[in-house]
Amino acid sequence: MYQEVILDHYKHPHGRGLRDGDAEVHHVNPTCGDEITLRVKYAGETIEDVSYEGQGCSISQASASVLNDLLVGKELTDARKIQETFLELMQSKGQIEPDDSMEEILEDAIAFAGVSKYPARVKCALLSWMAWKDATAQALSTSEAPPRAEEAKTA
Amino acid sequence: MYQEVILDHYKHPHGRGLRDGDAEVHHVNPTCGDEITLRVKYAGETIEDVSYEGQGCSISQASASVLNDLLVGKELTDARKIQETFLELMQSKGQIEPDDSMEEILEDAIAFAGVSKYPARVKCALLSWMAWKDATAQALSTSEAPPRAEEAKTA
Amino acid sequence: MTQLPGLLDTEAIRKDFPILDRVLHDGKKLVYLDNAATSQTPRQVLDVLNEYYEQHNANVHRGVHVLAEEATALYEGARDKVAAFINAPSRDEVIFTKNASESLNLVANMLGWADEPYKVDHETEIVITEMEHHSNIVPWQLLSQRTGAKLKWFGLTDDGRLDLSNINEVITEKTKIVSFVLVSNILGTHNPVEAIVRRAQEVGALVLIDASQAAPHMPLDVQALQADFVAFTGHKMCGPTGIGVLWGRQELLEDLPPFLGGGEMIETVSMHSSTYAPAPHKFEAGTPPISQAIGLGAAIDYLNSIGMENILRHEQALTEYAVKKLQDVPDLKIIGPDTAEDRGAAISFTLGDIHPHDVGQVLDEQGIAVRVGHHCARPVCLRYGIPATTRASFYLYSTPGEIDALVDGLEHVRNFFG
Amino acid sequence: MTQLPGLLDTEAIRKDFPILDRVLHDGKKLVYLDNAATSQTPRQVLDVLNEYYEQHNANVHRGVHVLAEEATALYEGARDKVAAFINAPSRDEVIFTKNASESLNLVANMLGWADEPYKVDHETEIVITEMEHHSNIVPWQLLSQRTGAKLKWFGLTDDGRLDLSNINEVITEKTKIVSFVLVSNILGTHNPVEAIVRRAQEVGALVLIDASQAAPHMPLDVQALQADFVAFTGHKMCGPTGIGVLWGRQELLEDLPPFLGGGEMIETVSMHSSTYAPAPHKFEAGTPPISQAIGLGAAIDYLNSIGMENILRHEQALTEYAVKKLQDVPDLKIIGPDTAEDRGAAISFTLGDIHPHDVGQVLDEQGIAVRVGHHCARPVCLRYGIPATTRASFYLYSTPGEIDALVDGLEHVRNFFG
Ligand SMILES: Cc1ncc(COP(=O)(O)O)c(C=O)c1O
Ligand SMILES: Cc1ncc(COP(=O)(O)O)c(C=O)c1O
Repeated sequence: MYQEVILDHYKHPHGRGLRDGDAEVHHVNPTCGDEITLRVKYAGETIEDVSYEGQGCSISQASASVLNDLLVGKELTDARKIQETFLELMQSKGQIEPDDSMEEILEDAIAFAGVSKYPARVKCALLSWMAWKDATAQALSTSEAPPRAEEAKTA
Repeated sequence: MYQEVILDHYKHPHGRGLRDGDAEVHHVNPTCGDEITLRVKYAGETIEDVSYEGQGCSISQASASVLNDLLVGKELTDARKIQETFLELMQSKGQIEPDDSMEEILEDAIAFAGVSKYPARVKCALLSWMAWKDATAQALSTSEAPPRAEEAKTA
Repeated sequence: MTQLPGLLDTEAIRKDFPILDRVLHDGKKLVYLDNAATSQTPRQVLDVLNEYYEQHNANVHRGVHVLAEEATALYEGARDKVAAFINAPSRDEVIFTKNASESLNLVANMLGWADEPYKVDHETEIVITEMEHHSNIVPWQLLSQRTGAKLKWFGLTDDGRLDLSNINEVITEKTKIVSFVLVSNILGTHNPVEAIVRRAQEVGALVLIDASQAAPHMPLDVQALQADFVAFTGHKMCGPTGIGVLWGRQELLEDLPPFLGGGEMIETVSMHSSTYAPAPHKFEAGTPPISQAIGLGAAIDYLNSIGMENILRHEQALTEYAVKKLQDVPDLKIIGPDTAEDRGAAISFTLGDIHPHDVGQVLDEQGIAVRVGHHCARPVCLRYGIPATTRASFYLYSTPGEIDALVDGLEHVRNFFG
Repeated sequence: MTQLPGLLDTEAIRKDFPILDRVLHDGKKLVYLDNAATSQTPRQVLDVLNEYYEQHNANVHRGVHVLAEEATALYEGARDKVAAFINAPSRDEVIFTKNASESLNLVANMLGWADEPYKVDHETEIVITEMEHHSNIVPWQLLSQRTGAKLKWFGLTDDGRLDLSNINEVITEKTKIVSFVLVSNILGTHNPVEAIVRRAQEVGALVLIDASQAAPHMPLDVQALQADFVAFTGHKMCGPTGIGVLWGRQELLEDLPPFLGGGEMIETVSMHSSTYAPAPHKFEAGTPPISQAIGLGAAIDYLNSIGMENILRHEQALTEYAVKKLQDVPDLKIIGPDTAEDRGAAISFTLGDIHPHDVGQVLDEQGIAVRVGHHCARPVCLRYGIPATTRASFYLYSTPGEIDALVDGLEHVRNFFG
């Protein structure tokens, strides 16, 4: 499960540190104590920044780093698609063999496929993604009514 | 365990029915619902009568009949000795092979030796004996201070 | 051999139960008719238990090592099996307890500590029935003593059924919870769920169904029952001892407070305060009965392999046969419904004046195991003015031949005490 | 092979534990160092469980048939074994529960519903410690929330021991109950019972000792401890899951109210009121964990055959060896006493900045099973400002070779994340 990519992100996290944002959330994984504080900054529908601080295992830390890589600069619609695809992969219990289209969407995050076989670690990998989802909901509800995920998809 | 003697006492109980007494008790065996109402009548230290009414299995009914046979007319000291010997036999889990001296004390009650192997039935056999002990304590406490069993034994 | 329509292939089934080969009292073959007290355990379940301890044993949840992950997957897999077995809308609605009694007490305690609208207090009423097992009476007596709530109950008709004639007086606007047995362990009566649930819903009361004598013997569908909680116990359905189940509707399990506190049921703990995990874990404090839950899962696999519909049909055939044969025994009186209609496979009876203890003992000498006493339902004995009953109860491995043996045994009892 | 004085003949002992032969991840032999979470089960215990189900399975008490009598004798025989194992003055003081957590909750609930002088209410105080397992924290938080009683606790010193310097302020005349762990499952600390009991007795408070991590590892004498209640759990001492014990002083068990209501715990039941059986049955509602109690009895036979003194000596030798070897691992910091003195065989540590989850995972890949996390003792992690620890814990079958494997494994972890 410790793919080189994961270890790289763990040792050299991308975009770490808290910067200015529209909303901040704090998420904890009660079973292992992993924690993350995460902020999102939007420019309209575009993700301008995802900044974070946290402590936890290599999987949760690397996952936050990958998230930052993948989502910053994306449109919300695309970001949601990435998040959902990552969730699907992580909940697959090692049953999904990622295909080309999945790899195209998830890029480095595809390295987490192996983690999905370890139920105890899936939550670690998802921690920052859940925090992002939550922070986004907050940021958008304070600005304007956000498009719902379903609508966004068919748009 | 169903010795002929036991069945005889069950079918033709001795001294059954409630008659005049110095004290009355009502005992119940909660596990099976066996019940007995028992009265004792003393003339000084002599047991003048033990009368009873009750419902229950053959073992508990026969045991009350045997008790009546054995105790009526006895001195309290001797009756206590019989009661204690019976208790000892019933608590022996079938380990005691009754000897002559025990047989002399217990007479018909020796037939209950086999019952002692059946933990669920020991309580049935003891029901009337416990009631007698209780009633006696009551009868004596209302008349005069009874000699304690220990003292009685060494007397 | 008597052949009845609907019987299972008991010859094959009995091979799965090593204990049924036991010989007692110098040569008497065991005739086990005490299935309402506990069922026997097939080797398929024992194999799973052994394999668990020999290959996978570990504490569950939060472990990152292989054994812990395997044990967790097996334990949570058992939850999936139970959920499917009772058609639960969600696996998270299945709580493992140690027995049905704990399941019933769990609900009583949840409601005792609940906030409105669930809270049971001195202004509210609790409804049970006169045919409940003590495990569905005493928890409510305790709750009523401790909260001041009024305990009410449905009485019984002379033929062993619930008397629902006064249902609107028994279940009222003050009723917070109605708890009743689906199939009585002493009378065998199968109760009319729908009428009770409908009235309970009318007044907004919760419904708890004690399915301890139902889950082992018939298909159980908690959604069709429309109850809020359903309790049952593993050892009566081919599972090991030490495992029970409480199913509860998700939103109730979310809203209601926890009962036992400890490891596994928390989200986060500090010395000053704690928050709780979502259900089902919220209600499973401490190391759960891991192997027992897995054993129950194996028992469910076993029952499913035979088919709950088939088991029901088998028992109905046996019950019909037994009710008829027993009624031919002189002086025998069935306590409970005396036809096979709307009843389970537990049949209580008295035999003239012969005390049930004596009946049971003399049957035992012939190798026939029945239960005698008040069967943890003493109010039923009081209701019918009897000290106790003898009860024969059947299961998927029971045969008409065993019923014949019982009837012969009862003849012997009559002669013996005649 | 490393030879240490006091070691048991682990080669012989390990043959009793089939699971220890397991091979993981293509050829890695299992090194099981998660014994504080749960112990493995010897075949002697499994044999007894199988024999029970294949020969004697029946519901206990009140049965007159052979199986019921055998099952009852076995179940009550297990109670005798437990009583002897802990030197209880009376077998009737031994209550079977489903796990230590239930035992601890049982005491909290008894006291919540008790009359004076035991009653815990808003004028009284409850004392625990900062190193308790969540199962000895949450029940008291719940009790305190529900009664208004004040919850207080002893803090910890930097070297992982109880800070008793303010004992007279913590335990006061208002204290009704002091509940603490004999041996901590996270720190390994063996606590000074005598000082605490003396002070509790001075103010007339009851004492409950959580012996979950003690009973498996050392001789336990409830009379010498002078406690009022002692709780422990079967699955950590070679027994099956699903069984726990609460020992309590007879007169307390007589005086205190019941907890779970139901079958077996009653004397007589009517719809209007019930009376309760004497202890221990008063506290054992419903069908008890029969086979699990019998399995625990078999586990006690097994432990006795080896000798609790010998097991203690073995573990002390291993602990001393492990503490030394671990301290040689760079960046490794033991959380808890860093000598083998007054400590049990559970050793928690951190390894530089490497998160325990990663430590555990990489050890697992080498077949080494340790536990990582807060070990159901999160306040300890908060106290020492760490998110979690890695914990290795030993038992009678553990060997110095396994400790060497752990140390090598940790080197590998360091290189991997280095
Ligand atoms: C110190 C301590 N107390 C209580 C418990 C709870 O035991 P159980 O999970 O068996 O209820 C444990 C183990 O988990 C423990 O280590
Ligand atoms: C109808 C009914 N309810 C509840 C129970 C209690 O089950 P347990 O003893 O497993 O807790 C039983 C069986 O004893 C029962 O027959």
